[in-house]
Amino acid sequence: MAEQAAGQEFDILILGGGSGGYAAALRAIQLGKTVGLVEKSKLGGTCLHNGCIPTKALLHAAEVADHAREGAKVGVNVELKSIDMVAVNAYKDGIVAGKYKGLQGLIKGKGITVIEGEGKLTAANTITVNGVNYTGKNIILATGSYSRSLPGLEIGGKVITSDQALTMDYLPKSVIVLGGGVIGVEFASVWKSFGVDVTIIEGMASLVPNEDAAIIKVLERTFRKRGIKFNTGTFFQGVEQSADGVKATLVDGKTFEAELMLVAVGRGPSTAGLGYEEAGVTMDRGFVITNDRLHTGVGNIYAVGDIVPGIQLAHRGFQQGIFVAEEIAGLNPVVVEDINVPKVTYCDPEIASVGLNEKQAKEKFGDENVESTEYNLAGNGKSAILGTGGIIKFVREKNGPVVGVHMIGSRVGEQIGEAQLIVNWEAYPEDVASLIHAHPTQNEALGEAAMALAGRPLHG
Amino acid sequence: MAEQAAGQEFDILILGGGSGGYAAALRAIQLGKTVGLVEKSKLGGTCLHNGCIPTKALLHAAEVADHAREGAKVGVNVELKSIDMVAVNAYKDGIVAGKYKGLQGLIKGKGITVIEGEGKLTAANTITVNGVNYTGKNIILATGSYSRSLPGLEIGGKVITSDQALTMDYLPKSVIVLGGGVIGVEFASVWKSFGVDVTIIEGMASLVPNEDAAIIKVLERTFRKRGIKFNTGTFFQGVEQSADGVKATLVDGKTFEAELMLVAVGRGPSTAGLGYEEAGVTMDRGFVITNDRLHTGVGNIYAVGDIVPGIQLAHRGFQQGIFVAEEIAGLNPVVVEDINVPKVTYCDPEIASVGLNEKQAKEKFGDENVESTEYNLAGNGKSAILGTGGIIKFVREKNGPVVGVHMIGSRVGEQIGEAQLIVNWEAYPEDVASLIHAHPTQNEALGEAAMALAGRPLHG
Amino acid sequence: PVVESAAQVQADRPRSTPPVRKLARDRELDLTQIRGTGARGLITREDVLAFAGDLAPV
Ligand SMILES: Cc1cc2nc3c(=O)[nH]c(=O)nc-3n(C[C@H](O)[C@H](O)[C@H](O)COP(=O)(O)OP(=O)(O)OC[C@H]3O[C@@H](n4cnc5c(N)ncnc54)[C@H](O)[C@@H]3O)c2cc1C
Ligand SMILES: Cc1cc2nc3c(=O)[nH]c(=O)nc-3n(C[C@H](O)[C@H](O)[C@H](O)COP(=O)(O)OP(=O)(O)OC[C@H]3O[C@@H](n4cnc5c(N)ncnc54)[C@H](O)[C@@H]3O)c2cc1C
Repeated sequence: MAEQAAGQEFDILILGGGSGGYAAALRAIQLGKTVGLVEKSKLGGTCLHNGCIPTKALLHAAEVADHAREGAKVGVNVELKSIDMVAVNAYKDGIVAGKYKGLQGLIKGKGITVIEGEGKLTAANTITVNGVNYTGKNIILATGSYSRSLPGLEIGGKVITSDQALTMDYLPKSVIVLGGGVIGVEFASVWKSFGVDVTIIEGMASLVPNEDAAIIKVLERTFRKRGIKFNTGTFFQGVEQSADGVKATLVDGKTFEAELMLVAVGRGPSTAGLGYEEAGVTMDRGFVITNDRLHTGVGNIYAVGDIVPGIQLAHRGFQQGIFVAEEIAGLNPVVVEDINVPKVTYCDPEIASVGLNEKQAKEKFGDENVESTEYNLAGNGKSAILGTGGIIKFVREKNGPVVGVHMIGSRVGEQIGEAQLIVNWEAYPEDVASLIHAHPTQNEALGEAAMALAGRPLHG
Repeated sequence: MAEQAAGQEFDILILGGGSGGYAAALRAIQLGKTVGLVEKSKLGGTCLHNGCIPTKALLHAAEVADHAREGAKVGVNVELKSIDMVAVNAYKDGIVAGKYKGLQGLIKGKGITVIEGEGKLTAANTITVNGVNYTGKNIILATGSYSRSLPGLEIGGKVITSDQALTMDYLPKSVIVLGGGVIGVEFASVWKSFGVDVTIIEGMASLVPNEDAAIIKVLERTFRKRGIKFNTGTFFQGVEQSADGVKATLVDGKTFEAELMLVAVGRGPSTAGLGYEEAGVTMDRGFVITNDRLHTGVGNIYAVGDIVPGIQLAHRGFQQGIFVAEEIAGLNPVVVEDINVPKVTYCDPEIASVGLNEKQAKEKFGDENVESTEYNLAGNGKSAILGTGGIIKFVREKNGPVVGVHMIGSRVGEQIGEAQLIVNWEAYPEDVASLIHAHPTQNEALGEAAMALAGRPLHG
Repeated sequence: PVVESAAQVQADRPRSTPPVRKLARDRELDLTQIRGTGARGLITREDVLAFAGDLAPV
């Protein structure tokens, strides 16, 4: 092997400039460390360029379309003429470009050294980029994830992933969405709002199978009402492409036809060929295995974000990045367990949850030691005004704190802040019930749920 | 005076079935008390029939109109054809009717005795309704408020209050809104969204003068951008009506003309002629004076809601009603000070605040003992997607807890839940900063503000 | 920017979660007099209730 040119040395050298990597970089610089950040594509990673941000722009355009469609109901005479996907994309790309510019300015302004190019871990303290060896007293692996497919299912032509779906400049007549998880239901929701005929295929027993059973019920009922079709409980077998579109077959022989198929079966870790295993890092099906303080067990190598097994969310990446920077600086930060990370799914109706669902709580505390309450948004004035149904569900340990909050309904994603404080601070329903919430908000539904669980519902 | 027929006796007899009165009734029944509730008009009071609920329905229709107007920006080609006020009212009235039906069912189902008719306090334990004397071991006065006017300013014709504004079946070309407080800015916002030319006249130095200075600045700037005109700092002198409309004159001689004038200068207590003074209750400019536990000092008479000096909000009424029911039942409930009651103004942009503003905090703790931070929503992805600016401002006691949260921006009213827990639970910025918020939400702006105030901004 | 260490931050404020601090305040208890038995000396709800019980036996 040829000699490599010697590059800079840093206190912290980070491989990957997505949510996890750049948050680590920003926190490390604040703590007075020198930081090198290796990025082969664009700072901001999946979340900014192909994930959170562009999808939420589409979802807002979808909301505007739905408002137009339902305007007459509230006395606003509106005609929805068309969805102009070129303009939708221009709007979406404008949002991404604005955030990207801001992030670049921030990263550079703080004095973080950005090293452009594809990096590879070549020793426990070395990352090689374009033939140059950069060293770090500490290394953070943050190479993120990519859209997975199923064995034998090839992406291409009319079989696409979210990456292609985000750049499409036309609307198909019909789509099969393979996978009823977060990404699948979000795209299904957008397309339906844009007038596309949508069918979701999910092998598990229900859509969003990780959510609380009560939430799943409402989502499925509402999707049905919206005309979003779905087939759950039977696994996918294969797909054929023809000039007209795609034909998907399930293991039970059932078939579905559409113009396109979106594969949304999860995200795999981007770790292949990056030298992790060679450096002695423990891997499991491509994921990097760490201890609960995100250390890999090799040298001073840490890992954060989607390559660490657990829920793949941008803010979990932020949190892990900050955590590792503080850990390296000796601040001994507190571990936040995945279960207490807030989760939002931005389809309509939105889903938001934090903490244990009822089933998980019963497994942990025993059936007889768990209490829960469901407040129906039918009783909530602001939700009636918005025309949304849904529920707010609180789960508590009997005579103990609230251990989970689960919500569904238009816009309830924004309620996750209060829910998260309640669960993370181990508040009792009584603590929340004693504070009256503002009227008329959707937020007051949380107050009603807390009052009900504390044994004194106001409107119930 | 003729003998009065003797009616029932109750543990608790309540005069007025608005927010304060009915909340007291519901809580009292839960606590095993017998309850009589006297109402001369409709259960639910101002909030349900002429206040919170109908105005928020209008504001949602306004939002739908704004979305239509701005649809092209997000790629949704929409034509806003007209606002059909008859249909808007049908929608609004449908929401009110639904909530009203629910409330009536709830009140009756729980076994609360509703006494229909106008009541008068005729002894310390007696309310007389249609010639019948009802007695209560405890009495709660909850007769609410009405739209005030100014001395010499007569309501009628083209000079209206919110009561008439809520039943109008047409849109005026132009409106003068007298008063830039909560109700004034909400109607101004609705009318502007419906295409009406709006001018607000406010005698104080600014719109929403009770809010934090930073919030006021953003509101005024945004209203200006929306084309809502306003004249602040000069008092109103008088108004003339003609066939064409109204002409308002300020004390400096400036005049404004429009088709209509809405008088929104505050709400006065509905207490005249109800026998309160005769019973010995202390009154001040029509308000009922109580101690901090809402007792009037006479017999077992309490007062709740808008007749008690302080912020006139429905949920403060709820809270006071619940408080008094619990007080009577001997539960010794904790007093929630007005300052810690959450406040939301539902114009666009929305304003939400709880706790002390910066000026109040400095008066309380001294200038050098207060720290604050403003997080600009320009940095918040979801707000960019929604196309809203605004700020999230946290005020803390130096090295101490957060004592106030002040927010402005579309939809930020729903953030008040988290803000309220932070302020009421006296959380430190560090307590909040250690919990990462969900991305991409508007809610994460609260996390960023907390991180900044804790000395470690994530994106800043 | 001045960065406080976690230890400094924690020394500055009572060692408990916000709702527990509020509980203590509602009962007019001084947190600095309550011994924490939670993780890293955190004052728990039980600590507050036990302390309250000592002061005012039910
Ligand atoms: C469609 C979609 C919607 C989503 N919506 C949400 C949402 O609403 N909320 C949410 O919280 N999460 C959402 N996510 C998930 C979120 O995007 C991820 O959890 C997050 O991006 C993970 O951050 P990361 O830093 O681990 O990885 P990434 O963001 O994937 O970043 C990894 C970075 O490393 C770079 N890199 C990789 N290998 C190398 C190399 N060898 N050399 C140099 N650079 C390299 C990549 O170019 C990339 O920039 C969504 C994801 C998708 C796909
Ligand atoms: C346009 C407008 C918008 C508003 N928006 C909001 C908002 O968004 N959020 C918010 O929190 N607050 C809002 N408010 C304020 C809110 O409506 C009041 O704070 C709340 O209604 C006060 O409750 P209350 O029980 O004290 O009085 P009220 O709701 O006024 O109820 C009093 C009741 O007593 C009855 N009554 C009076 N005298 C007698 C008598 N002699 N005999 C029998 N019955 C009697 C009345 O008929 C009435 O039903 C708004 C008010 C207005 C006008």
